[in-house]
Amino acid sequence: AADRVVFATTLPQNQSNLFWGGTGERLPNFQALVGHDPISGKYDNSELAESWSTNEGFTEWTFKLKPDAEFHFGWGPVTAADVVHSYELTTGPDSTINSIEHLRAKSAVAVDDHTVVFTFDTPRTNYAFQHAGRGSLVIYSKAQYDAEGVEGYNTKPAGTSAYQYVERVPGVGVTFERVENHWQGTVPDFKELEIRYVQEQATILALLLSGEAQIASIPRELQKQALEAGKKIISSQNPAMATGAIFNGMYGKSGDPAYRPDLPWWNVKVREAMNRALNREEMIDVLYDGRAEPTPSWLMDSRNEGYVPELMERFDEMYGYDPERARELLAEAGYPDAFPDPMIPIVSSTLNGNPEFPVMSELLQVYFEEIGLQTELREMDWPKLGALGRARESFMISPVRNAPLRPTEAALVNFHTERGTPYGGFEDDKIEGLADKLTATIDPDERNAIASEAFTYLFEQYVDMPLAIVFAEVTVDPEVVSDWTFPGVTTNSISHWHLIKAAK
Amino acid sequence: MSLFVVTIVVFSLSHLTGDPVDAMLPDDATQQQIEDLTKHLGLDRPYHVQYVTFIGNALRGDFGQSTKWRGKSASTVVLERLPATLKLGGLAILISVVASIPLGVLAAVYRNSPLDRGASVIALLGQSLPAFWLAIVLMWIFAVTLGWFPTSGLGGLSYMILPAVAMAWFQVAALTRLTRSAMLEVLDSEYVKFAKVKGLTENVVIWKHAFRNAAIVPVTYFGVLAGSLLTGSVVIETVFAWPGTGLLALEAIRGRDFPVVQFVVLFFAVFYLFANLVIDVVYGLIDPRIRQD
Amino acid sequence: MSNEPLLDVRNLTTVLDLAAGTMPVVDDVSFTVGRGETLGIVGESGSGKSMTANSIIQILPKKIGRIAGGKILFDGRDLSQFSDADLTKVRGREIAMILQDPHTSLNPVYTIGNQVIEALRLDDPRQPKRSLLGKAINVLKKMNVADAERRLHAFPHQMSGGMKQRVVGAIAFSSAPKLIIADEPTTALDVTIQLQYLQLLEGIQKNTGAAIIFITHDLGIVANLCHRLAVMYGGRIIESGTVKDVFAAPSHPYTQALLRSVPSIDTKVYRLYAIEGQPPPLTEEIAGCKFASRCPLATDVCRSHRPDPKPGRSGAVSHEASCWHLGETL
Amino acid sequence: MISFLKVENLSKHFPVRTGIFHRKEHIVRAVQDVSFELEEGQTLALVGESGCGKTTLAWMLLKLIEPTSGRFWLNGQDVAELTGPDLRQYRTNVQAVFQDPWASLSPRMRVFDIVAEGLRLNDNLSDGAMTKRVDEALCSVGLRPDDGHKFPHEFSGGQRQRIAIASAIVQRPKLIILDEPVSALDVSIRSQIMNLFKDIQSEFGCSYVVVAHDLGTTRYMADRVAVMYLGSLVEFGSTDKMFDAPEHPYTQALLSAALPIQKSDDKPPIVLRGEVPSPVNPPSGCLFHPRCQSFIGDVCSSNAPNWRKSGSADHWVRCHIGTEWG
Amino acid sequence: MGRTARLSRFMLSVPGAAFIVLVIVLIIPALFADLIAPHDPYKANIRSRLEPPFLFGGTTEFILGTDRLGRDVFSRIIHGAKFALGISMVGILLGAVVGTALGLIAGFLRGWWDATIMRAVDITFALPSILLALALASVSGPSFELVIFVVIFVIWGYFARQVRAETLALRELDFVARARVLGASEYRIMWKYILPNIVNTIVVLGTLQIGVVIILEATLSFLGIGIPRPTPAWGLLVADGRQLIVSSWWISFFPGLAILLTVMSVNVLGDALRDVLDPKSRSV
Ligand SMILES: Nc1ncnc2c1ncn2[C@@H]1O[C@H](COP(=O)(O)OP(=O)(O)OP(=O)(O)O)[C@@H](O)[C@H]1O
Ligand SMILES: Nc1ncnc2c1ncn2[C@@H]1O[C@H](COP(=O)(O)OP(=O)(O)OP(=O)(O)O)[C@@H](O)[C@H]1O
Ligand SMILES: [Mg+2]
Ligand SMILES: [Mg+2]
Repeated sequence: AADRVVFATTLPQNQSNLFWGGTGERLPNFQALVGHDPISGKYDNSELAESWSTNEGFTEWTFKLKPDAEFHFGWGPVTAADVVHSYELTTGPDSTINSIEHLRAKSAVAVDDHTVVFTFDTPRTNYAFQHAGRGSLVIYSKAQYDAEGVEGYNTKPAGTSAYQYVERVPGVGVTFERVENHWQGTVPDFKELEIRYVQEQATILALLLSGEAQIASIPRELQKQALEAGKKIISSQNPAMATGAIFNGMYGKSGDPAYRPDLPWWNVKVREAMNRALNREEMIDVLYDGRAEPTPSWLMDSRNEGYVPELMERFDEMYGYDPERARELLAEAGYPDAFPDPMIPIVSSTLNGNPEFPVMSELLQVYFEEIGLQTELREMDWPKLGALGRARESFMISPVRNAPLRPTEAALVNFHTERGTPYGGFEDDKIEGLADKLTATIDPDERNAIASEAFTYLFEQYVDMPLAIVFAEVTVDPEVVSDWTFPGVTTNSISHWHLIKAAK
Repeated sequence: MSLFVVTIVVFSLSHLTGDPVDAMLPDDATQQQIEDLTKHLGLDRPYHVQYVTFIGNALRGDFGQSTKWRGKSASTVVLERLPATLKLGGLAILISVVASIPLGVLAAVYRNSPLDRGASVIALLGQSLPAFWLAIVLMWIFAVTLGWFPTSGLGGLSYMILPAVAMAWFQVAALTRLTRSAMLEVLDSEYVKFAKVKGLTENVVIWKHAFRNAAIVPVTYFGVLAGSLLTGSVVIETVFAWPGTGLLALEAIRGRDFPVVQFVVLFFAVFYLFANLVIDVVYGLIDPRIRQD
Repeated sequence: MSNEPLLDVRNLTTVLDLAAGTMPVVDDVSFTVGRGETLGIVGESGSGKSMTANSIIQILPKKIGRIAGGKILFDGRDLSQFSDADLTKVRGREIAMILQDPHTSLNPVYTIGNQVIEALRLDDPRQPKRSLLGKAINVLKKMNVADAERRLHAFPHQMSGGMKQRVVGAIAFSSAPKLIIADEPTTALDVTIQLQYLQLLEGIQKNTGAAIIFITHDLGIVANLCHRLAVMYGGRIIESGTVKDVFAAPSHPYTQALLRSVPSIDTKVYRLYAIEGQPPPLTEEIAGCKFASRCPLATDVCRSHRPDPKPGRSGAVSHEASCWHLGETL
Repeated sequence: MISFLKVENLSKHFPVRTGIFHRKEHIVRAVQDVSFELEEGQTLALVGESGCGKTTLAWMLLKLIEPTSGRFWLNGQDVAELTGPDLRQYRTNVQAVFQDPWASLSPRMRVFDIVAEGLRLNDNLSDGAMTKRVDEALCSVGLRPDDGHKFPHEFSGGQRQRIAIASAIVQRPKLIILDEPVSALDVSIRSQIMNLFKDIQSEFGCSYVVVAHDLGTTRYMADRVAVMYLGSLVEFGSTDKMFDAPEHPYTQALLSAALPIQKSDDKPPIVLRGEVPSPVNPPSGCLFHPRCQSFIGDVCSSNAPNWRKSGSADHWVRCHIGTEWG
Repeated sequence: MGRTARLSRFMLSVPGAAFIVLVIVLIIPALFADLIAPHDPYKANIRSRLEPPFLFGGTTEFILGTDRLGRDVFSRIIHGAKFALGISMVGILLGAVVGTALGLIAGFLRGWWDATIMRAVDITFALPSILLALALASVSGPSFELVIFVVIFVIWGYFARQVRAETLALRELDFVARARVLGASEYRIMWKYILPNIVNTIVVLGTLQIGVVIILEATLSFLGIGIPRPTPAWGLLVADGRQLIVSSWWISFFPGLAILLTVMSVNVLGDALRDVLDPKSRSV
């Protein structure tokens, strides 16, 4: 069985080989233009682009392809036409992929066989991210499409990585095999790789413990049981996500019809009180078995623009666990008597890959009640939450996660402006102004300053309840898998399949 | 007529239960993206137009493209998964029948004996344990701890045994009770008495005369059985990662893949109604009183 | 040997073990049936007629019913000592039984032919069914089943009650039994059909020489069909004798009352004799005569002591009645 | 003089559907052109074999089912046209006792309520008056007023039939329809109940229409007898005449099939051929001809006989024998 | 036999034992949860999370251990009884009322009513209720109302069918004819003659449905569409602990046991009740 490795994970949102069919995981057989360093997570040219460059105004991005890249199954070399073709598919009308607006360009043109140029109206300082990171463009073969149409992608899509597609069994999983003589010379340890999709966490654990799967993505709660059975945990090299809870529904831009200042959490004292009600150490213990690092902001990351290291130092003083102070703050704010509806709805929702969300909601409730807040737990599915956000009706508090490698600009725009917001987090004129300014600015230092100002402002306003930076983790059977180096910064935080190392 | 109402229910499902667009789009979708997709899916037309289109297409077996399983029609997605459910359901029915019919018959014949009491304990346990709980426990005991069977997934007989047993569990209980009480009633009848005084041996009396008549009751239960196996498949398939229609339905609903949800629900309903039709025919075969003209 | 009765039931007691206690449904009953003889058993509903019959052939309610005492000597063998397997050999072959309700006596899901042939194959179940078709038609014809060939393929629900009862009879007589127990075979039939049936029964009995135990409510049938008569009350036989003797000189007050309470069709009466009250429930333990509570002649001794059978008022040898007041008339 | 109860050409046809998909429709001629008259205080017996339409006829008289055609009058009033208070009056005037004492009393009602139901529905009585009437009725049938508090299951079959009778007589009806009121009872109980009916008749002067297939009961209870065969009357007349000199071959066979305890003569009984034909497919001509022991030829199988008056004033037969045809 | 003798005999019988179990597991906790439960069922105590039960290395403070938030499993089970009892009572009551009313109408009035109502029953049986519930819950979110709705949806048909069947049989009985002879209206006949005679059936069916409903609720909770958190409903407790079934088995084992015991006793009692009230009918 050393020839074969099975990775068991929860059901993905997108169960097709068509990457643009949903916010999804990138299958191991595909590559994008930009790669990541397995250890640092930095962009590198380990995938299809040899190099990339931009003009001064960041309105034109040029990608040069590696000339020797080859599609599987003999579909020929990778050319600029394949990139343009893939770009068109991915940004088509039926695309339901995340952040598609950030990928979309004014034009995408193949200048020659190995050069593609993307042009924009406005500066795009972070455009390389769209070709890596949350990986929004994977390269399909145009030749295959021309010959077989989309059906060909469905049955046997050709990619370019060291694993090639074998088959997908509906509802079960997808199998890949090692490419012999891969164009990059990559030789994965395992001849066969299977990704097995399983709905129930307990079942995933069972698969791992019974030896039917050798790698499993299971919540930290269950890892203990796996460890006891001699399994091993492998962490990503970098943090994979930041988690916290956010105050939804603060539509504070002047003139916004959705403005609702009567919400208890419009009062900054209440927000501070709620933040101070949380015993973050305990929460990290419960939710992540202690294996996560506290963060002062769930959007800010040291690898991104605008990082303000001081926030971490001020964190304890401003956000530290202090129920006493929290109660005082509430009293000062006049809670509950001064509020027309002092009830605070906490939404508990399940999102695949985030098993801790419901527990987090319950924890929030516990801490809030401790300081005398009236709360109400509501269960809701994720789409509903998104719909409420889009309708600007999301008046509640909910757990949230964010991949820290999302560039600062995208993060700020998404969560704190009217422009790209499903969440309806905190918005006001000031933050909106800063975000607009950031978009318009191209000078790196200036950008950094604007972003820092934004983060500091958000921090001081207590606009959310940051909790922790979490690493991606997989549990492996050490008798089969000895190691796996992955940066933890891609689509589902897991990548670099070819680096799964066999034991012995 | 029933079908017509079912189609309405199925159709309204998509409108009662919120916008599929919500589920398909990423968290940060733009207004433009929403409108495009809505149009793309034809969701911007009035309900009755959508319904007529729906029925028209449904009659041609076309339920539209799955929104979650890109590039496949809803019917393909469902039918692809159907064999798995049918296999599992079939095995579960087989287990239910093989286990419960003899048990029920013998319990009735040896009424109040230890066997009868054993049967009623089994029936009681069967009706008192939630299936998902049993499923998890079976998996832990027989797959993880003892390693006798694979824990989950699609595969041959060994893969099917645990889920089928978990699925059949309740049905064994129900069928045992049903068979037993039907047998008791029949054993009390004059014709069984007459068969006995005719000088027939106990075996002939029980199996030829009593059972054939008592079987009518469990047979009528098969409609319910077929229906509840499909519904039960949601839970069992979830736990055992068995890629059947139940698991599919769950995923489809979570992902608001309405073409698929509609097809599954309609399919389940039609299946149930059809199963009952078949049962009516079988009923006629067993009981000549029904097939008289 | 041939003087010996075909069936000699001695002190038969059958009890039912019910939740409420043990109930003697047949209480120390003795009677005989000679070869070729017809014995009528009459009595109220619940008086234990069927239980007596069922005890003989031993088809008592499973687990509840058991023979608690007495002997059932059939052709010299004590059936009460027989194993199940031995009984199976007696049933249907030497003793046949016809049940009350023709509509429910035949299995609704099998054809008449199937059920007749099944009985014909008892001795050799391997005999092919085809070879028995002719025989099956024969036995049906003997019971005057019209159109026998076609009826073989009919299901019970496609036939009338009278016809079904004939099929039941055909099955019962197919093995030339020595004894036929008929438990109210005509109660469910119309009078004109009943008459047809009784005639048929009489004819066949004459031909085969079978003895019959005929259980009925109808004293008219007993008068016309039976040689001898046993009257049951509360699980006991309170009077027995030849039909002629008993009808001419009913000795037990119950028998007397019964005969007088039946309206005649020949003469107009203006007032019927009415036996007041109800039979006591069998669960009630009664030390004395069971009829005492309804009997106008009852005295203390009736209520406290059980009367033994004594010669009846006809003076005939076989005429017996169990009453403390045999000398008195109602 | 208006007769008390006059029935004219009453018929009832039931449509029945058979076949797996209920597509075949047949007509069951349960009652066909039945006419008779009854005087006040008298008892009419309907006799005939099972399925000949006795119950159907009785139910039409009770207005439980509507006749397909034909009419009947009670005290000169056309019953079909009764509405409102008149219908209510009819309901109090006409009562019934059914065959099965186990099925004819609601197990969930106390005896008192069962008996009082008619008074509640049709009379406006004070509680006291109602209790008095119910107690009287219970006493009339030989039960104690105390029994009113009990439930039906606490009584035996005979006693239940008494309760049913009490509830039928509590409104002092003029006509009581008895549908086989004693056939479900034990022989030793029957005579009690039959005597009770007679007592009630002499006490209240009501009339009975009694359905019976036991001829002894008929002779004992009835002043007049109507013999039914396959939905039609075949002979009608006074009881004594009918029993002593039956004219219709069917009546003769019926009487001879009833086995008497003491045979008065040695005439062999008349054994009819065949079975009762189905009312869905009645024979042509005289309905009885396929089984008739006195079959006299084509006339029987092709012509339906008409009513013919026999000897005495009030005896009617429907048979070709004795007519100019025969 | 005296009253006390009868009572003690009942208590020693199987149904008697079932009754006692039911009282201990369901009724008393449901009625006196606040008095019995040693802890607040909602109160988390992170420091004592995942404590094992008393006999398995834990302390007497948490005799059945604690869950992942440190809530006392025992107290949660006790409080859960309220919901088990409440949901089954309300659901069954409503389901029985709807089913009985429609079954009565169908069986008594026949014709168009009968056809329509029985069609409706067919449809509710044909539609996969769990899937419908899932679909509804995906929008409205799980709620008590939804659970009750599903319960009614699932069980009313059984009541309707059974009641109709009995009504059909009862309406042919002579006492109904007699009521008509007396001039009783159709409404009165349904209400005073038919209904009282099917009450037993309804009670028996209702009792037997308690188990069905509790299991249904548990299944819905398992799928995440049952009673919303943090309510300590049994099904939710089992569902919550299912992932930790190996390491912290007590979280879902004891609520599962409570379900098992309750459903078992209810079924035993239902059977016993049927034997007493309605000896002829058979059950599923
Ligand atoms: N299975 C049983 N369980 C309990 N009691 C029974 C059972 N079978 C018969 N009995 C009782 O046994 C007694 C005798 O019944 P049996 O059937 O012999 O009466 P019967 O004289 O044949 O009455 P009928 O004329 O009504 O057929 C009755 O009181 C009856 O209630
Ligand atoms: N509702 C009905 N629908 C169809 N056919 C019916 C209906 N009621 C009665 N019949 C038929 O009408 C005929 C007469 O029935 P009815 O009950 O009046 O007979 P009966 O003389 O009272 O018989 P019994 O002596 O068995 O009570 C029978 O063939 C019966 O099957
Ligand atoms: Mg009997
Ligand atoms: Mg009748």
